[in-house]
Amino acid sequence: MYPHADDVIRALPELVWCGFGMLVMLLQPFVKSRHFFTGLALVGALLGTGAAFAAGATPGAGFYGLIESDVFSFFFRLLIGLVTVLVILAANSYLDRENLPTAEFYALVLFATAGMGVLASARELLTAFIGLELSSISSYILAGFRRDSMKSSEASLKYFLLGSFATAFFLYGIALVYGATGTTNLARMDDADPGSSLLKLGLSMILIGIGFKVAAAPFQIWTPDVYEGAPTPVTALFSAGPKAAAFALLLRIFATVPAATHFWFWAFWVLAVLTMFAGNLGALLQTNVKRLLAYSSIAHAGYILVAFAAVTFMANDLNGGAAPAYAAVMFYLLSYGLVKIGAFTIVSEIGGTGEKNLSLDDYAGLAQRQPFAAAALSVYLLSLLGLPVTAGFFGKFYIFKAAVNSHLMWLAVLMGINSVIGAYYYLRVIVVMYMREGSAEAMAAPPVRFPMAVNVVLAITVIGTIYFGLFPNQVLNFILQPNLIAR
Amino acid sequence: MSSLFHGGHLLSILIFFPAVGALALLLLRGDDHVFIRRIALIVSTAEFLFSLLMLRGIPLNSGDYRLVEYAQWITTPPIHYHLGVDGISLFLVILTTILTPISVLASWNSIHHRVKEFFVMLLMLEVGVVGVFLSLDLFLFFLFWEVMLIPMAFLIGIWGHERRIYAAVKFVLYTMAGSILMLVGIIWLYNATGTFDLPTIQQMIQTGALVLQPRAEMLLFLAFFVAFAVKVPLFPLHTWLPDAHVEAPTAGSVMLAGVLLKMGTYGMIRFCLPLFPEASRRAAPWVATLAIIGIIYGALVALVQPNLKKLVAYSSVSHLGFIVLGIFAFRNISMQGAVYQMLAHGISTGALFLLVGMLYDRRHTFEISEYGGLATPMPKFAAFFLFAALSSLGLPMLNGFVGEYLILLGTYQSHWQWASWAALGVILSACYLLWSYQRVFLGEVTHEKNKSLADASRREKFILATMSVIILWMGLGSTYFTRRTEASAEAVIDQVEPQRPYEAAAPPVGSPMVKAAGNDTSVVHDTSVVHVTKQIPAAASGR
Amino acid sequence: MIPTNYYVMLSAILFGLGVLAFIFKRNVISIFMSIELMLNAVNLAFVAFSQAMHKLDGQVFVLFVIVVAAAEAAVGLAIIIVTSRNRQSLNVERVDLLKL
Amino acid sequence: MTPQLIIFFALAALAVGGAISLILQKHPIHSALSLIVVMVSLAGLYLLMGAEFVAAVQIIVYGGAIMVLFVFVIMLLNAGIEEHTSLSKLAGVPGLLLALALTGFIAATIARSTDTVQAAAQPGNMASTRDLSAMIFKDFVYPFELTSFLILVAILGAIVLAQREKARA
Amino acid sequence: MPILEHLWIIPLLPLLGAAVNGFFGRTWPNKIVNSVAIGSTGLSFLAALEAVREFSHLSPEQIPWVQQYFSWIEAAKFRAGFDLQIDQLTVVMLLVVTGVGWLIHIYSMGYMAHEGGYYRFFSYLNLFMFFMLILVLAANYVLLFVGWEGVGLASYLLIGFYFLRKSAADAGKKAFIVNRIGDFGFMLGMFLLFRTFGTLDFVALFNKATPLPPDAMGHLGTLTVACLLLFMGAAGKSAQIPLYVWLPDAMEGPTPVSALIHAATMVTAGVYVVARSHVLFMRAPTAMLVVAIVGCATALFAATIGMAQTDIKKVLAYSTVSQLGYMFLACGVGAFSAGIFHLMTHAFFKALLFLAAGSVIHAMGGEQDMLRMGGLSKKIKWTFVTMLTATLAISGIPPLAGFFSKDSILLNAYMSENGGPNVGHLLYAVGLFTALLTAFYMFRLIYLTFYGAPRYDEHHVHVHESPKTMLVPLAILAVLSIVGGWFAAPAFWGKPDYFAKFLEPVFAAPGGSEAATAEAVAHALETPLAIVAVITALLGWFAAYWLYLKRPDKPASLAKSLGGIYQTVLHKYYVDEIYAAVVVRPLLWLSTNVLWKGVDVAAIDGSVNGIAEGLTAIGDGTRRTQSGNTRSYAVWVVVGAIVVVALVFWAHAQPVLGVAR
Repeated sequence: MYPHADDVIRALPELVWCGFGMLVMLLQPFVKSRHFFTGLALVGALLGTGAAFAAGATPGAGFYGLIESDVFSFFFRLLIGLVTVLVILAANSYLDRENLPTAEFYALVLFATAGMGVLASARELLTAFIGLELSSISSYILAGFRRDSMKSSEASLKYFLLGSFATAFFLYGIALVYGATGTTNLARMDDADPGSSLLKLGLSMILIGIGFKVAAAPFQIWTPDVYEGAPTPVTALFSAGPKAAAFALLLRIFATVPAATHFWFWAFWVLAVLTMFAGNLGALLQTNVKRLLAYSSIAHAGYILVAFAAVTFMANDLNGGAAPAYAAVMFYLLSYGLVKIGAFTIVSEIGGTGEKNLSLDDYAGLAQRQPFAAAALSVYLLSLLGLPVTAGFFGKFYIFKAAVNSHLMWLAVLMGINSVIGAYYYLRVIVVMYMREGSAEAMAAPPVRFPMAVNVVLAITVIGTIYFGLFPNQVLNFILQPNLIAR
Repeated sequence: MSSLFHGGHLLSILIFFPAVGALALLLLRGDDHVFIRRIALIVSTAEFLFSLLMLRGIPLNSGDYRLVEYAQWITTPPIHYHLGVDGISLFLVILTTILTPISVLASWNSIHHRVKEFFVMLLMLEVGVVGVFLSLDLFLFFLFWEVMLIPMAFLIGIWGHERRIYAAVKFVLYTMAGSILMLVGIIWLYNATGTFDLPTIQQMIQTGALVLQPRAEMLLFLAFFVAFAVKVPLFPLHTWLPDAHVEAPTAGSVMLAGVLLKMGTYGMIRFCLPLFPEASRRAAPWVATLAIIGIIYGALVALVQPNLKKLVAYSSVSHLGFIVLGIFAFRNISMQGAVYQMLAHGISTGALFLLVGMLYDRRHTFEISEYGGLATPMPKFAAFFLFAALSSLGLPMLNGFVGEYLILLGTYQSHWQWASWAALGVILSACYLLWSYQRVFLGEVTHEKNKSLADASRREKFILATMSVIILWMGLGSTYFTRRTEASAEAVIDQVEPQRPYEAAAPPVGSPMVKAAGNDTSVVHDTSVVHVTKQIPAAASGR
Repeated sequence: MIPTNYYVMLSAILFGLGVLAFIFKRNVISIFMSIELMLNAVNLAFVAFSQAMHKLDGQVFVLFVIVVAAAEAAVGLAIIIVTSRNRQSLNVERVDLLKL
Repeated sequence: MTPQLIIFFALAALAVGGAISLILQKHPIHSALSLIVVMVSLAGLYLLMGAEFVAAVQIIVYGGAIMVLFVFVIMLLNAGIEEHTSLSKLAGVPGLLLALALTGFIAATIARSTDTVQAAAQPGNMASTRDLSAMIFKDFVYPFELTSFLILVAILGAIVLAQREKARA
Repeated sequence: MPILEHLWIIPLLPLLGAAVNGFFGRTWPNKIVNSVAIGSTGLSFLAALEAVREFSHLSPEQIPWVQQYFSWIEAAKFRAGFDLQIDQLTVVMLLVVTGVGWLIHIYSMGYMAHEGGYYRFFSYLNLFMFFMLILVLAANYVLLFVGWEGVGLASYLLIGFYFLRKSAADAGKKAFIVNRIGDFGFMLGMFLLFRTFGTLDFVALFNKATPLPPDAMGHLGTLTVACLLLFMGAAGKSAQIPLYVWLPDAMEGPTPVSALIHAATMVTAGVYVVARSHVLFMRAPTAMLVVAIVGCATALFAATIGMAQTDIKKVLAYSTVSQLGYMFLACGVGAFSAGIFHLMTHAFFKALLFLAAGSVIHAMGGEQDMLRMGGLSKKIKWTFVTMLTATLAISGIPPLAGFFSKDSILLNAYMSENGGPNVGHLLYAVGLFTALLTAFYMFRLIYLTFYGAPRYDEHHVHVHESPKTMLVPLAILAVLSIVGGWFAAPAFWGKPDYFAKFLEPVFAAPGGSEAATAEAVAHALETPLAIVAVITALLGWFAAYWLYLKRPDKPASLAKSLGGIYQTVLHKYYVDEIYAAVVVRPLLWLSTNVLWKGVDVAAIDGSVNGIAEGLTAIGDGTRRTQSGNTRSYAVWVVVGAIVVVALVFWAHAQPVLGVAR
């Protein structure tokens, strides 16, 4: 009987997410209650995340080696599931406020999640491509979800056009790799000739496609616009989910295709530097908090790329020298995901109906109006800045460590410089919140009451950020298992 | 209770007790200011008393780390919660814990808005600073080093004066720029050694288990050194300091000058010298040059400041230059002097900032030209000010003298040129302090507003008297301190430049002066002499 | 006998023309068409490789790509409709509210 | 020159010409027609290679369904002649040069590549539809199922985005 | 031997007095303040006397008598103890300080009776006594330095006593800073000594130095450098060229302060230090020569300025500078005991001069300008008599104290062969000429003040004699000014100079036979030189008499005929102005415009801000790539594609490893 039960279990999280996506859609005409769908989607997301445990308990390749259920995919499924859960919680009040259809929204979120899950578990390029498209197409729609908003539809259009453009590159890369190796299955490429120029070209094209997804400069160009235009909870999803999934695919390619790492070092080196600077310098002058966080996302992608440079550098180290770099990427994605979702959630709530209050001025005196929100946002910003007692600190620390480990001193130093530049604009937000007085009417206005779900999101992210900032151990040890990625 | 303090957790308590206090404050209602102040005072005073308990744990002439706490914190990479105190950190911690209640008292009436947050920040700052001084794990050290930034930035940024935000941001960016490099250095060191544990690395370097290439060692040294130099601040990295000081509230300035700057010099002593002895030696002439420039430069700029607080701030640049010089002269005497001067500067400059803050409370300006003739309306205050100024300019029998003297004396032993240039600072410090004292306190009262200024209040008198007593005590009873710091300081020097019994190092008397100076360094490097090397206790001693 | 290279070269040229079209078209629909052109180029490469290596999976990929292209087309055109509704313009250069 | 080669060059020329026409045409409908030309000529090439099924799908789905959709939308939106703006400085000569450079590089790399690609394409009958279906439903059943979700998403998206709101303010 | 074992009592008493008055005196009536201040110094004086009595019973081996009380500074091999020491030199200084100090305290009681801040004054004065006693009792250089700086502080406080006057505050500050410049040298001297000998305790250090051979003449050996550095400190404290400028300004302080600190005790500390370090100086002939020349030059230089001053205290101030120059001259030619001798006699008569001048000022209601005095001899007889005594003493008229001490110095200078025979003669000649000037300006002072017609408004100024509390100290000091020199009188009869003999254990000359012949020569020269000196002094006296009593119109015309020279002297050779123009103002300008506004603000902050602005500008540029135009974005993607492809194809070399592991 094909497919086997094991195959299904190994793909269970994605299937659950898709299933619940369908369920939501199916029930949409029949149930009027908006919150029902929130609950349903939440259940779906949680079940899917739970299914990751089942999948994790059944390690091995599935569907003739198209996907792989290993520790690596388990980690990313959990991460993606967590992101989705948080986004669903955070989006609820936003959808109410903006009077947007809930069922469709959640269905799309769940489908996107499934797509990311596929990316994280795929071991075959075409499957990965389908996963990528699943999450991308959902993302295009989600970005334009506020369809009567000029900005939202523009974001959607730009994302769609450029995303498809990049997807074409990605696909062309797959074709070339296929031409060079005769297969699209990563596991069968281990004997690929690293000198093949077709392979080089194909891998480059794939990198372009993934680089676009993770917003590596100069492919970062879409990010600020799309992040700004998309509905804020969707932005939160974008910044945490697809990025993690795309990085996951990249990591898996490195782990399984030795030939892939040969040529990529300098590409990552340069991309990392460009990305860090593009993000941080671009953010310097931003006065729109949402856009500022978008640029910050770019910068952080740059930091992660530093770890990738370390990965590619150390990949030839037979003693598993690249393991800390993998760990750095993964831990960073976790810490960064938590923070970004929390931060965008606050931006979403402060933004109010129609996302009016996005300017830095709207945050003036926030500490006095809404001390808890300000404190939470400060925690996120400090984590992004990389100060101790936050997860971001360890994230950055591990990346530094990975870089230094690979003797990439210049990269580490450049990253250090970027951290300092970054510190400037993160601090600026904190400064505005704590040290500047708000306008009279803003101070007089009653404080925005955060709904319960939002508070839960904030609590989870803040506690998570600080917890991982104090005890990164478990996560790290988990990542550093020797059988992290099946080969 | 007592077993708690005996049982080896004293240092943890010292670090986290203020945090608990801060947390308690957070839970309080924010509008009862008196109550909040009292709680803050009680917490910080209790912390001070706790810190005194350390004295029992430190025997004289012991260079070991004592009261060690050691626990695994993070397994990959192996990061330990490793605390310990030795002679050098002992008094720095006590300095911190005594300046905190004094800062609380000093802020009693001058902080009116967001009182609760203010004291929370002050206590959190204490957590960071005490942590820095007590950490024996490089990572832990870095963690506290960074943690301390935020409360300080808030103190400046929220409760500061007109350009507070600029100053706060500048402060953080400068420090971060330095410390990021240090992080890279720490990691590099970890890569080379496989551990973050300071005593272990020290031992590896001492035993030759770890040999760094000269270039690598120099880069590592610089990575650490720059971070510390920013903090100190060493010329030309000092420009954040005047801004930060001028804009900070009194308590912030006191803590900043009193202990935060010492973190830089402490770091040099604790890390730069023992970990990178060869690089330290090679860098010493450059560092010393910068230190000397700082001494003279800081003093000259202080001389012409129209702003009283900025003047004191620049005087810190000058004074800290002495400390750095003392450290990098690699003589036991100068090192002792540097350690001592760290404490002395904390007290005397702290006192000056307190005084300036009190003036500000009355007139809301730091401009010297706004004052003049204050000795008439406020004689006691003037007396306190003079006393603090005298201590700062190094009058013998007050605290400033001992450190400065030892630094110069020690430095002179190996580098008479350095000491000679640096000693110019002694002249200049008299110039700027006495001149500013004259312009503020002497002469006729020129401004109408100043005629009716109140003399020091009881609270202020209490604060100032406390500081004065410490100043005097430190000036007279310096041996109480130096006997406890001696072994640790010598242990540091032994790793850089082991020193023989004094007499042998003396140049032949009657030899030409210049030649004698030239000889001296070669004498020091004379390898035929058996070094009396002190063993640095392994980390294991505490485990 | 036509060397596979010929096909792949042709696909490369078509792909490049697609890129050019993407850059030089102003009408969003035309831009979208240039993406389709690029996907077609990919398909050509897939089929060529598939034939060259006597492997079928290349052709399977083509089918998948076509499906994906169809889905993209549906969504993309919907997005284009929304945009043109909001802006009354199909010129991509006029869609620049989000910038800097 | 074999006849096959002649056919190849003819179809290739047609395809490239269609692509260039796509770029040069001012009206989207003309561009769409040019694209159809490309697709049809590609279908011819598939046939030339012996991939009949793919060729059929190409004509039916691509040339038929998708392009019809395009034309439909062009009509729906009443798209006229392309407005010729040049707001983007980058997308002028630099864009042209860069794109040509990229294309040239890719083409050159392929031309110089010495591996499998050099092997002659075998027009053969190995591509039986049965084998194809076996592959789709066995080896690639997972992505195949996923494409169904993809289409679902597409439908959902079309509904969400293009649907006129009931009560639009 | 109770006091000898508790030497600390001697300085501590005044400190207690200072503390009690300082903390509590503000609200107390003057009487209590008096009793505390005078009581404490009086007791200290008594204790000193008792200590001297006990000291006289010590056997020579027990001298110097060192008491270690506690370790003050310890670091590695360095130890500075709170150790007090007493030997013959200390005895002299101790008695002078406590004795004269006490008298001046008593005098101040009357002089300051109507001043505000009475408690403050006495507190400072006691504080001064404390530090001065520390200075003379110290058994090592570091503790000596405590006293050294401490008296500087007290001096600062007392000069600035009338702090409402800007000039007073300025003068105090100037005194402190100029002293600090000297201290700079002093500290470096100490450092060098420590480096050389490993200790700064007098006994140990001198023991180690004794066997060393002297540095060659003109050679900057360690000892010479150390001595020169020490002398730099001494020059600051004792107002020698070029650091003398503070002393005349210090006259801003109340007159008793001038008497005590700026005439009798503190300013002689430099001489004391040189004498104390004689072991070193004896081995540094170059340094000795420098000391002698500087002393001599200062003596002459200050005397010339003194001739033109009209402020009674200023005259005395320059006179003090001049006399201090004499003392250094003595030390410089190796006649340490002569220097100390002059120090002692000078303490008597110069204190007396100042106190008397104070009495005059008191009588004149605060007037200090001699040109507005005249004819006071009748009205304030006691003051006149005592002041005349002191003038005779300072002018070197036998048999008053000054005659003996000055004669001794001149004799030794004449005999000095350090640096060549003619040097000694030159020094002698200059010294002699200075003696002439001394007599001249002192009698000028007498004639202007006490003789001639009154030049003040007699209706407004009610000249009155000072109270007993002021006159008694005057009288005592007058007696001392007369008899104070008689210790040395026996030298004229070929007998041992008692004073020199008393100090001999301290200054024991190296080498026996040589010293004997020198003594013989000295005795032969004694009387002729003395006669020359007396004649010179009389000449000076006569010149003053002629110019200021007989022909009072002459000085003005003389001044006119001298023109520029007179103006220069009147303006003290413009030294203050030169210092201001050459050092102070350039320094301030440099600090303000170059260092602060140039380096700090413009260069460092400017470059930091420049980096920030540059980054912002780049940031703005980065931002502008985000044009919002999708077509441009597509080009960026293409750019990225090219970058990636290019890097993958052409830059896949592994990077050079940063470091070996």
